[in-house]
Amino acid sequence: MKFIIAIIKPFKLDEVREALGAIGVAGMTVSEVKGFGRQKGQTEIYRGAEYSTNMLPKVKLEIAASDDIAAQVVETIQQTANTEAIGDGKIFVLDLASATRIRTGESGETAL
Amino acid sequence: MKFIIAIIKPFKLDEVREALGAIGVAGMTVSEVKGFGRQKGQTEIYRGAEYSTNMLPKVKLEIAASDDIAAQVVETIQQTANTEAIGDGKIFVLDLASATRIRTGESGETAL
Amino acid sequence: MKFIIAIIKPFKLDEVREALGAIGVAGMTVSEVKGFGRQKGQTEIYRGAEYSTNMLPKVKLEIAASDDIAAQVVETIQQTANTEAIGDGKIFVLDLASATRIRTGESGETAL
Amino acid sequence: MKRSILTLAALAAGAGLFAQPALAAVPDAEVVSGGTAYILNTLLFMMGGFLVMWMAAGFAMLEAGLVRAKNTSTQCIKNIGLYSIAGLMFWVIGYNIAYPGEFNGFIGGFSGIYPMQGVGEADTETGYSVASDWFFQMVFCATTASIVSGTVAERVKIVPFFIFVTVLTGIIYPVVVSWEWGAGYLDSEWAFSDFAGSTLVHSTGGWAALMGALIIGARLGRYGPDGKVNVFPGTNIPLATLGTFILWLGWFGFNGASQLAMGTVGDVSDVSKIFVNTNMAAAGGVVTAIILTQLRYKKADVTMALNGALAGLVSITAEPLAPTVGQSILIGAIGGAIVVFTVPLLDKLKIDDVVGAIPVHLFAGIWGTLIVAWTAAPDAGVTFIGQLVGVVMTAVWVCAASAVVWLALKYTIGVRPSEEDEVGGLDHAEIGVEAYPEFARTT
Amino acid sequence: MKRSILTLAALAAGAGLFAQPALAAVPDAEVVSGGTAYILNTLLFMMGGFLVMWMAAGFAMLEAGLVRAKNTSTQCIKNIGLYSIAGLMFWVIGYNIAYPGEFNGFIGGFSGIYPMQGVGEADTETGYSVASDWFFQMVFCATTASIVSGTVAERVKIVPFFIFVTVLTGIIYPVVVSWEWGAGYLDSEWAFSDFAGSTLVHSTGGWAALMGALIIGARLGRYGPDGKVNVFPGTNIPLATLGTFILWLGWFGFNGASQLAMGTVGDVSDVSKIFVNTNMAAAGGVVTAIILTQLRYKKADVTMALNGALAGLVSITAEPLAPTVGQSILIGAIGGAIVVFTVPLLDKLKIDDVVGAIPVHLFAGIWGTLIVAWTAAPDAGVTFIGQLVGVVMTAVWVCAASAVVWLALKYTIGVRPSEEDEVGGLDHAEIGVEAYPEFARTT
Amino acid sequence: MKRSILTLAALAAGAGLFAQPALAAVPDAEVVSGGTAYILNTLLFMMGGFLVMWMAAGFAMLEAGLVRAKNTSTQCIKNIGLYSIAGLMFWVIGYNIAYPGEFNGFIGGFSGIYPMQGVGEADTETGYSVASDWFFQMVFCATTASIVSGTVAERVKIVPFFIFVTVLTGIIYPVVVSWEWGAGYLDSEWAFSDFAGSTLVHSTGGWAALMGALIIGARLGRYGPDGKVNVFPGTNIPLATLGTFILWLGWFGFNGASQLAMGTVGDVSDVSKIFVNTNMAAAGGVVTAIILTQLRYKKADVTMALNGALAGLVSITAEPLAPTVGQSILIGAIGGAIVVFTVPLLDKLKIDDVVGAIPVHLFAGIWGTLIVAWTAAPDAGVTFIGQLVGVVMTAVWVCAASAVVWLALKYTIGVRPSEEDEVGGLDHAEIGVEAYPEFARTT
Ligand SMILES: Nc1ncnc2c1ncn2[C@@H]1O[C@H](COP(=O)(O)OP(=O)(O)O)[C@@H](O)[C@H]1O
Ligand SMILES: Nc1ncnc2c1ncn2[C@@H]1O[C@H](COP(=O)(O)OP(=O)(O)O)[C@@H](O)[C@H]1O
Ligand SMILES: Nc1ncnc2c1ncn2[C@@H]1O[C@H](COP(=O)(O)OP(=O)(O)O)[C@@H](O)[C@H]1O
Repeated sequence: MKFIIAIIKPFKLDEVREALGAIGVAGMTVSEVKGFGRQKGQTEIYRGAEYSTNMLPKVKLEIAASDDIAAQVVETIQQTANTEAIGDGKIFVLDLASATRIRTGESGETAL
Repeated sequence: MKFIIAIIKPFKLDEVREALGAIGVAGMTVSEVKGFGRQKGQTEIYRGAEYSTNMLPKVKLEIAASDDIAAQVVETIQQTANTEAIGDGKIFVLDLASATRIRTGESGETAL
Repeated sequence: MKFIIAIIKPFKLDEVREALGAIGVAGMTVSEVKGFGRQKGQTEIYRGAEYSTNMLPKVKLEIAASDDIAAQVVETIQQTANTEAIGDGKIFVLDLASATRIRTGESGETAL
Repeated sequence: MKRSILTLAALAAGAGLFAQPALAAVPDAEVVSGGTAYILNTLLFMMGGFLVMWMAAGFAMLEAGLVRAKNTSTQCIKNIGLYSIAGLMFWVIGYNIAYPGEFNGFIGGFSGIYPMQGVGEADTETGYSVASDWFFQMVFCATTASIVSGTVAERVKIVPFFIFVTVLTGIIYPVVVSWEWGAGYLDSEWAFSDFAGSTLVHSTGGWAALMGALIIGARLGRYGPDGKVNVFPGTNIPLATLGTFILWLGWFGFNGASQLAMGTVGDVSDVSKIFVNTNMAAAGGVVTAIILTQLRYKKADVTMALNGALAGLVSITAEPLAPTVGQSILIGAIGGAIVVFTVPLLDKLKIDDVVGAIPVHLFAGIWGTLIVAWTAAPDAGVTFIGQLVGVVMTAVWVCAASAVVWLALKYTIGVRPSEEDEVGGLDHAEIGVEAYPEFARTT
Repeated sequence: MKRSILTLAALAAGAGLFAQPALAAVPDAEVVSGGTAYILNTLLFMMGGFLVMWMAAGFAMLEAGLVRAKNTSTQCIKNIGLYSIAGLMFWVIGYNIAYPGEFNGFIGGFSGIYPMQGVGEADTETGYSVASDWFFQMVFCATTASIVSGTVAERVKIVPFFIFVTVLTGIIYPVVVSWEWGAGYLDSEWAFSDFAGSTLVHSTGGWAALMGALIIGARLGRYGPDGKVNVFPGTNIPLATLGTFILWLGWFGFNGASQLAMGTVGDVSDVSKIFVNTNMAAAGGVVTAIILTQLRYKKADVTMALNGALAGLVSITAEPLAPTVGQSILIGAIGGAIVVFTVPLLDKLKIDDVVGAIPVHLFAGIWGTLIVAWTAAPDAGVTFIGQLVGVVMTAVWVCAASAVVWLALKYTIGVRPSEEDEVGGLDHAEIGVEAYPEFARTT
Repeated sequence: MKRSILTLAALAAGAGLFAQPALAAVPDAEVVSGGTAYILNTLLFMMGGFLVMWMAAGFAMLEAGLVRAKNTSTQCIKNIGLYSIAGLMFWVIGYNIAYPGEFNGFIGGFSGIYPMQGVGEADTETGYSVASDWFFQMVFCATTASIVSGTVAERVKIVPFFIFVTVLTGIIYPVVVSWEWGAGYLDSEWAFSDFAGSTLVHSTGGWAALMGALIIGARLGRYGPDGKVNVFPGTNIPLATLGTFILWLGWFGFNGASQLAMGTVGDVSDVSKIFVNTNMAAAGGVVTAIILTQLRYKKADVTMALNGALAGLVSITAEPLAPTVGQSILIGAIGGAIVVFTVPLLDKLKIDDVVGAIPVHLFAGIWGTLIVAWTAAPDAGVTFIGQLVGVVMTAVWVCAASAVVWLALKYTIGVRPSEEDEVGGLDHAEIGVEAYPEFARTT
């Protein structure tokens, strides 16, 4: 199993979730994060003083997926979240040693 | 060492933390996330328009644990966070390559 | 590649980010978390009732790094975030199976 | 009914008595000297004026609470800006258009800047200080503009918005006022009756807002394909609640001081009756909105309750004095019901009204204006047709004029921000100051 | 002291002068004509009325700030709803019960709907417009209900809450009022004195709240086993601060206009003295609460400072005119101290009062009422026993009646939401609108 | 100009008429009886008083909105505490120093506690209730203190802050007032003119704030090495907007009631003229600030628009009656411009003013005071030099006295929290109550 972490632009969330639903991903966990990368924040003025917000709002998805579909998940995210603009984000894949469903206690791929 | 990620219902947090404390888990990191899964959000009405909040508030725990107690940590969470209702959450276990305590620089299991 | 997760004190964020920039880390993802550990929260009084805030605000950094610089990243964080006070935080390193840049679809170390 | 140029009959009753004590026509308990009446009339305008000025804050809070966080700073600056512009424009040109004196009944009074009184001067012939009257009239003008800002929130750049407000408060609104309170066509030909402005103020704002909503279009992503309505919940409900309470409070000034006089026992009694009716209409609107949403959706939608209060207030505004308490409650209750049913209706029509200003100010305003035909004193000569003519004339003029301005802006400097700016929020694009920079936001 | 039916003595002094200038008893500097006095009295009621109406917003903000985010929309709708219901019920039945005219001294006045005055009518015999009086009395009724909503927040469904408010404002409160301001038993038999309502309004609300807290029980998880108190911090302190300032402002109307007249130089002077005393009692409450929490806990608890202000205000409300400034400060300061000591006490007793309304309105209300025995003018005939009788009678009636209503609700439609709904927040379960949907919340 | 001891000339005109109807000098339309004038004057003070009291809430909200979340509860308690302390101190000692009667022109009036009037007493010789006057003067004193709290926010412990306020409101401010409104040196020797307190209130607060900012130093990390300014954005912009609207509303009382009388037709007319001018100056300030920031930074900074409104208000405060409307707009507009240019200037000088109180209250206050030399009535004898002397004397005294107090505090109990406490936020360290405990905060 794989543990996939994707950092995407916030406004792409709904689209990505629907695309993933279409390929059979039944669950995911989402959180709000701030990203720091090549994309530079805007320079803002507050009361006459300039400042740059170099941390940009991003959304992080965490998806546990079976080895079978992991590649497809990555591809789907990469294509759906892509705007061809800098700052579109990253997808990281880690190995997942085990998964457990709290409600039933079952583990392994059936827990996903 | 293992890196355990658990997604649970928010109101179970205190209970789980106490149960983990009882089996010797000294630390953990908690964050607020939104979950998407089998459990469906409520259908709400706002100004006459229906909408469903399919992202439900969940809490994510991250716990680095030695291999010895990792299984026990998973079991404890599974049992304490269980309400037997859909949406109780998941526990994911990843391999942890190394851990370092910032204050002392020490690493390995003593850093946990 | 490594996936480095660091929990640090919030006010150290800027310093750490600058130090990492200096050693060539081009990106990272930051989120706000609550930490539970050896450091105990303050005991507060609210309307005559005592309560302890045992969850302390921390910042979590997630950094995907090539194997080459991973050790240096850990060391830099450990040194910069260190205040020699309890609660300075932890650095966890996990193996990263793959990384993809959404914008270009390229993967591997060039995606970081 | 004319407004602003107070007839001095009542006043004379009190003051005259002093001059000719021999007459003894006024019972002791009703004696008020001329100077005292002047002071009390002026005081009514000043109190009414500051209460209505306070409504500007009410609109600001209501709207700031109902937009999304990323557009909140923009909504704040729009509201303080529009109130300021309204004041300036009403002085430069608006007041003279609204109260032109002798004119053709349709438009007049382009005599320019309004001359305020000098120090120590008192216009005892009008029976009140002209500056107090001007102040009171000016805050009504600002209210009209506030209505628009709520409907078109989250998708209009500030510069075109402020330009629209400039025209609205300098010309569009004053022309409507001149027809009725300025003793023009509607007043003289139709005995049209609009005590405190259900049509003149609220519908005018509502029509201007409607044209804005139509010409500017809905917020990005608001209406999906197959009739799907995407909900963008308001970001701060207590703020919206506060705004509503502020408006409710301000409305005592809005309606009460529209009696235009409290220098006689009769006038002050009427003002207090207006207070009661105004309050009860709002209460009727709230209770109706709560009951209807509870029955219809099994939940009591707080934003509808707030809109219900305002709809009740708008409904009673055209005639807050004549109705009995029971009638007032009913009028307000129907206003509340109108809101509950028309808010979703607008969504069906894909008319995107962020705060519900069109149901509240336009629909309830029309309702309140028409019902005057039944509640007005029989001898007032108010007819349903007369009321309808007033509603329609206002609609035609305000829609036409507003459309011209919105379209002109659209095809010159542009009204909407770029898609990216709209998605990122106007606060980033236009103001540079986030409303709540420290609070993490959910996706 | 009777209220509402103003004695005309003072008025006559001024007006009479005019009628019989020959008397020349009133010095020039005190001459006020009858009509002028009527207007000024009416104006006092209207100003007092809108200031007290504004307190409804104050309670809404205070409570919205002190509940948890998940119950904030509910608290908003409860507050705007209760204010509306209070107005309707006080008209349908409440006012006539409160001011029954001739009656048995305990309960009367079931003559139904209150007839408001007609257009242009002025009741010059009473010396003020009856509509203004009704309005002023009505907002007091609403205040009583506001007090309850704070205490029982976060765990009462809206329908039973609104039903309770209906009975409270229609019957329970008006009966108490009839005993004293309606010239009933307490007024005639005991010379009980409660100038602006420390007992009639504040304690009545407080007792009703206390019964609610007892019968409904504490919020889930509020009190752990071994006496552990779990703290649920208020979600928005600036909002609670705003609410307190609004209440403070409104209190000038609450106490000041309870003078019931400003048509004579003496009356208006007394109103201004009341302003001063009211303000200073609040100041005393704030400073005391800050000092005591700073000394006791090494931190100055802002919520206690806010409660301190309100306790000071409640304490002075029973007699804001007679005390010297120094006495007023002291009375308010003791009110502030009462809050600091009794808030934790209620927690020990597992009585869960979300906003501290019981310490503020009930305990400080009793304190304020009893101390009148010392501060009242010697010739007023106020006795400690008389004051105590008033306090006890109010307690017995309000507790009994409230308990009946709360229990009836509990065993019929139910008062509390399900555990799941309470944990998830009433905003989800009952309103469907989150108060702050965009802000990520900490666990 | 003297203040507080109203000259009775105007009053007598009306009242006298009654006494000697034979004179018949006053036209009917201006007749006001003595008692009526007394009541109306008193009423003006009471209304002005509660409007200015409400400004305390405005400052609280403005400041709570512009500090960071971690210091918001502290800012709330500071504001409610300072208002309370101001009331107490102005009674114990302040009023008598401010209005010492016969004195050396520089300092006097140490006769202790102010005796308020008794029940039913009316000081008909002064022409208004002394309690109403005291109340009105007291809220001005509180305003001065509010100004300071904004500048030195986020880095002053509450105990030293409250001690500073005690001295400021008990001594420093009253001394300044005595020179002018108390008929001292500035009034008698220089014909210095400051109608409602651009210098006496606003600059006094501003100088005290400036000394605080200098002596206490900037917030940790605010100014980086090489002139880098680190921005700490305000946490809640709608709250700051609300605060500004509250202040704007309150200012009608601040300036309007500073006419000190509305018992004649002339006076009430002047009050209404003041309303207009006050409003228009604020509007000028807002529009200017929006235009300038838009031109200069391509974005319209909402916090500057808010500051612009306040700067406009402060600018017109020294003379809100004499200018024409056009002049008022201009005076306010220049006030707004001052803010836009001096806010960044202070940052260059590393003077850390959290809410912009120094530009708004001090710089615009000086501007407003000096311009009176041109706008005042020619026969008023106001000179530029006289105005300058007033500004400079106030500067010297307030700076010196404030510096002594701040320094004494700094070297005894300490003014600043520890670095750790400042970084963690004063709410944790000093209050123990987070302002927004449930909202996750971004880093
Ligand atoms: N090495 C990294 N580790 C973790 N997150 C990263 C890393 N680099 C980038 N990110 C995340 O991806 C986001 C986008 O990266 P950025 O470099 O701005 O653009 P792009 O994805 O187009 O290369 C960043 O805002 C950050 O959240
Ligand atoms: N494949 C997944 N990857 C990551 N998180 C998941 C996944 N599936 C579910 N979750 C998380 O677990 C939560 C509960 O899952 P859900 O399917 O609703 O119920 P249950 O846990 O009872 O099967 C979700 O809200 C989501 O946060
Ligand atoms: N076992 C763990 N797993 C995950 N996070 C941990 C663990 N132990 C500690 N942490 C995180 O590290 C932070 C600091 O740990 P703490 O024990 O308080 O001090 P120190 O880092 O000095 O040992 C905690 O607040 C928590 O966020």
